[in-house]
Amino acid sequence: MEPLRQLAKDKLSGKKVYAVMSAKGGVGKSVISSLLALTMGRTTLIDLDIHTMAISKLFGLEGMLHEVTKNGIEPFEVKTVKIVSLSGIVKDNYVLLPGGNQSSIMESLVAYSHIDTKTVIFDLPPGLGDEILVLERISNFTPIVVTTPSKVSKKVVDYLIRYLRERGKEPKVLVNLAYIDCGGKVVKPFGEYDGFGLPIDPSIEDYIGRIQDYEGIVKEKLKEFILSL
Amino acid sequence: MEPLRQLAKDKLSGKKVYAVMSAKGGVGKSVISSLLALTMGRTTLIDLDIHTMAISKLFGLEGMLHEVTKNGIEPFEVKTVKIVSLSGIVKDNYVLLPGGNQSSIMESLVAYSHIDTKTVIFDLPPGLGDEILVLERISNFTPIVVTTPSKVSKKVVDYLIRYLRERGKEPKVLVNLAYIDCGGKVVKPFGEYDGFGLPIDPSIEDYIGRIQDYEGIVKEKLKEFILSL
Amino acid sequence: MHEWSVADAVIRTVIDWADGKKIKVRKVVLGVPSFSFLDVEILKEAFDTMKKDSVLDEAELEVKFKEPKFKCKNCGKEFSLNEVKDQIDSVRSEFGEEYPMHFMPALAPSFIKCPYCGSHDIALESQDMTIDEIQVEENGTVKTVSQG
Amino acid sequence: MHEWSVADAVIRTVIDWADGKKIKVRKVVLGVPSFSFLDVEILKEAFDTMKKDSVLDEAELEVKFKEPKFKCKNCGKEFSLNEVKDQIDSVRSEFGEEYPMHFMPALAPSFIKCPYCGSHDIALESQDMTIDEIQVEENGTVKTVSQG
Ligand SMILES: Nc1ncnc2c1ncn2[C@@H]1O[C@H](COP(=O)(O)OP(=O)(O)O)[C@@H](O)[C@H]1O
Ligand SMILES: Nc1ncnc2c1ncn2[C@@H]1O[C@H](COP(=O)(O)OP(=O)(O)O)[C@@H](O)[C@H]1O
Ligand SMILES: [Mg+2]
Ligand SMILES: [Mg+2]
Ligand SMILES: [Mg+2]
Ligand SMILES: [Mg+2]
Ligand code: NI
Ligand code: NI
Ligand SMILES: [Zn+2]
Ligand SMILES: [Zn+2]
Repeated sequence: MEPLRQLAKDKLSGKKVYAVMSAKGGVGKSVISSLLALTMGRTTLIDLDIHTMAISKLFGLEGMLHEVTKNGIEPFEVKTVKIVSLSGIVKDNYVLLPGGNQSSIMESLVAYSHIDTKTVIFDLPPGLGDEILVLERISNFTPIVVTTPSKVSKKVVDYLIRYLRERGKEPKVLVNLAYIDCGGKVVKPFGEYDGFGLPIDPSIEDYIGRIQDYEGIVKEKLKEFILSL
Repeated sequence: MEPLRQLAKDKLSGKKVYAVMSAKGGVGKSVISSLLALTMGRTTLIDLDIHTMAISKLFGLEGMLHEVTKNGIEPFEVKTVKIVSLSGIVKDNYVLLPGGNQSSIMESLVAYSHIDTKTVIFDLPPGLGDEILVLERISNFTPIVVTTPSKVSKKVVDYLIRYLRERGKEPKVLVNLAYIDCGGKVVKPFGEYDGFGLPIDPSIEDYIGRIQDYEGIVKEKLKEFILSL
Repeated sequence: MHEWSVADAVIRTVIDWADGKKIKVRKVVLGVPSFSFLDVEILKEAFDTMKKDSVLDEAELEVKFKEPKFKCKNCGKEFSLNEVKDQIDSVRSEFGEEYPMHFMPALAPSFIKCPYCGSHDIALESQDMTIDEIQVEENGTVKTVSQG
Repeated sequence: MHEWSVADAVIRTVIDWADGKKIKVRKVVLGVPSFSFLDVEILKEAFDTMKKDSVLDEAELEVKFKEPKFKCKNCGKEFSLNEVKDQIDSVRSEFGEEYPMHFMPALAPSFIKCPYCGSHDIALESQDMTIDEIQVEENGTVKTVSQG
């Protein structure tokens, strides 16, 4: 019997759970899950990318430790978003681990978190590993798959989409870095694409560490996307 | 006793081993390790990113299976580069695995490969996991760490650099997507950076599937970089 | 402090396992890795507070600390907690009560190096928290169920 | 065909273990997962060809097939090879002799689903190839060394 599994399951039961995922790295999963959480509001955002912990870097929460109460790990609160990240446990230490240790860390992170919102968003690492298997064990999540129009990215993400379909899930696909507005002209630097596109906004770089203040075009587009969920 | 570990060690002993790595995904590890192998020539390129298997996608080797002889898994040969990828074992199936299974697959891939070049380049997945631990067990590799000038990327890669230094290794750092040539003017879309920069070359997208034919500016720059190794 | 979550987890798991059957749980034996330094007092207080009005109403919580066995996959040597005590102490003094391995014993390889070769490539036996035994009373007879 | 690499691995490992000592290895017992379908004939032929002029000169190779135990981490059920035989057969008919789990038994969760719930979240006991026993002769006495 694995008591943490049971607790993790119970913490997510009755919630609307989204998993922002992509077998490919660097396609914008962390930026998108952050902006989705900020746009939806009243959401718990859980960073499952335990090696990179990008969420705390995007929100400027590095070096801060989670408080712990009888309710468990208390999320960081930014606007109406509640954020849980392993960075709030290990501070600025690197997390280097044998693969076999990852799943128990992910499961504990969910089990011990104080989750009191109706919506939960998970930011996943790249690859096809424990993060997906753990989430399948503990929740009935809706997959939001992020890709770019780049050929490598599309091919890699295709594995994930095939897997999800075999498991009976139909993913919502977001094509990030799809186009850029060059003085009124739309340019597609990575080629054509199908599906819901998100633009390249170079100004995002200025909001790393305070993504909560970003109100640009990518967030606007995500508002549209949310209506389709 | 783990016979595959011993064989993997012996296969790399006496070779010059480079590991192209970055805790961050999507920074260009696979493109760079491919171009490094092509530029150096007479090199064995081993794809350790067992979930995405980008190397076979870059070289157009998808769906092809490795031949197996008394010498083990025979690499694909492209120009003077010998390529080993899990895609040559699993064809176009997805590789979805619990984390605990990854290290034995990586170790087998090296142990069973027929390696007859003096130089071996490993393309690593993102994260800080088994790929690094396995490589440390079986070789004395030179780390080539890839980042971009983006703040998130730099912060994440900093974990890896700290870890490598603690282990007594001084990484060579490549800053990819560092600048773009806009009709003679150098633009730095992701901000300033220190170290050896590689430009954004949008034409790379046209060479996905035939990266061996690419002769553009990124490859030129890598020739310069190799002299510093 | 997350001992309350641990107690919560144990109670939920046993209730789920009992599955509505008419049994009384007498005792639950919880195995925890010693180097998580869970506070048994708080754990029992939390357990006794939260068990009310369930099959666990009269149950006692017994906590067994499991000693970890470490094995370095780089040099092959095995070592005990004692040999890395100084390393653990220094993590605890950096973080205080809520130190990383307190929540997640599986984080050990990030914070601990092999005392022989310095590698972080460390395998850990019995790092997970487990319910090892449940003592139940059903129709007047008491029996002990061992868990895998 | 990669049986030659397997034999190579065994020989190198035993030679490394013997470490130049004046011993004769009589027998090596190799444990391999049954569902890797290694060819024992080829393995022995390769072993006998490559062992020459080493401490293994007169050694015999014994191959023991280990039956895997599967456990689904999603639904908790355990199952045997027999229950996923049809799935393995279909992978073998897709790939032929050099099928993925032939090289890498650890790939099993990618190709096999739990027969009860359909999940790929499968834990596998004894999936690795191991040297389980070495019989050596030293100064005329024969002894058996068990490996962990
Ligand atoms: N739409 C966008 N426009 C501009 N930059 C973006 C956009 N989406 C992501 N980025 C940048 O791309 C990099 C990778 O994004 P990130 O969210 O960390 O990807 P992932 O989580 O998939 O690894 C970051 O530097 C981020 O700031
Ligand atoms: N210097 C570059 N200029 C333009 N595109 C690049 C460059 N380097 C990488 N890319 C593109 O960026 C994407 C990610 O590169 P990839 O090598 O797959 O990264 P990683 O292996 O780190 O995940 C690919 O679509 C690739 O074609
Ligand atoms: Mg991310
Ligand atoms: Mg992973
Ligand atoms: Mg790559
Ligand atoms: Mg990994
Ligand atoms: Ni606590
Ligand atoms: Ni074979
Ligand atoms: Zn060691
Ligand atoms: Zn199952």
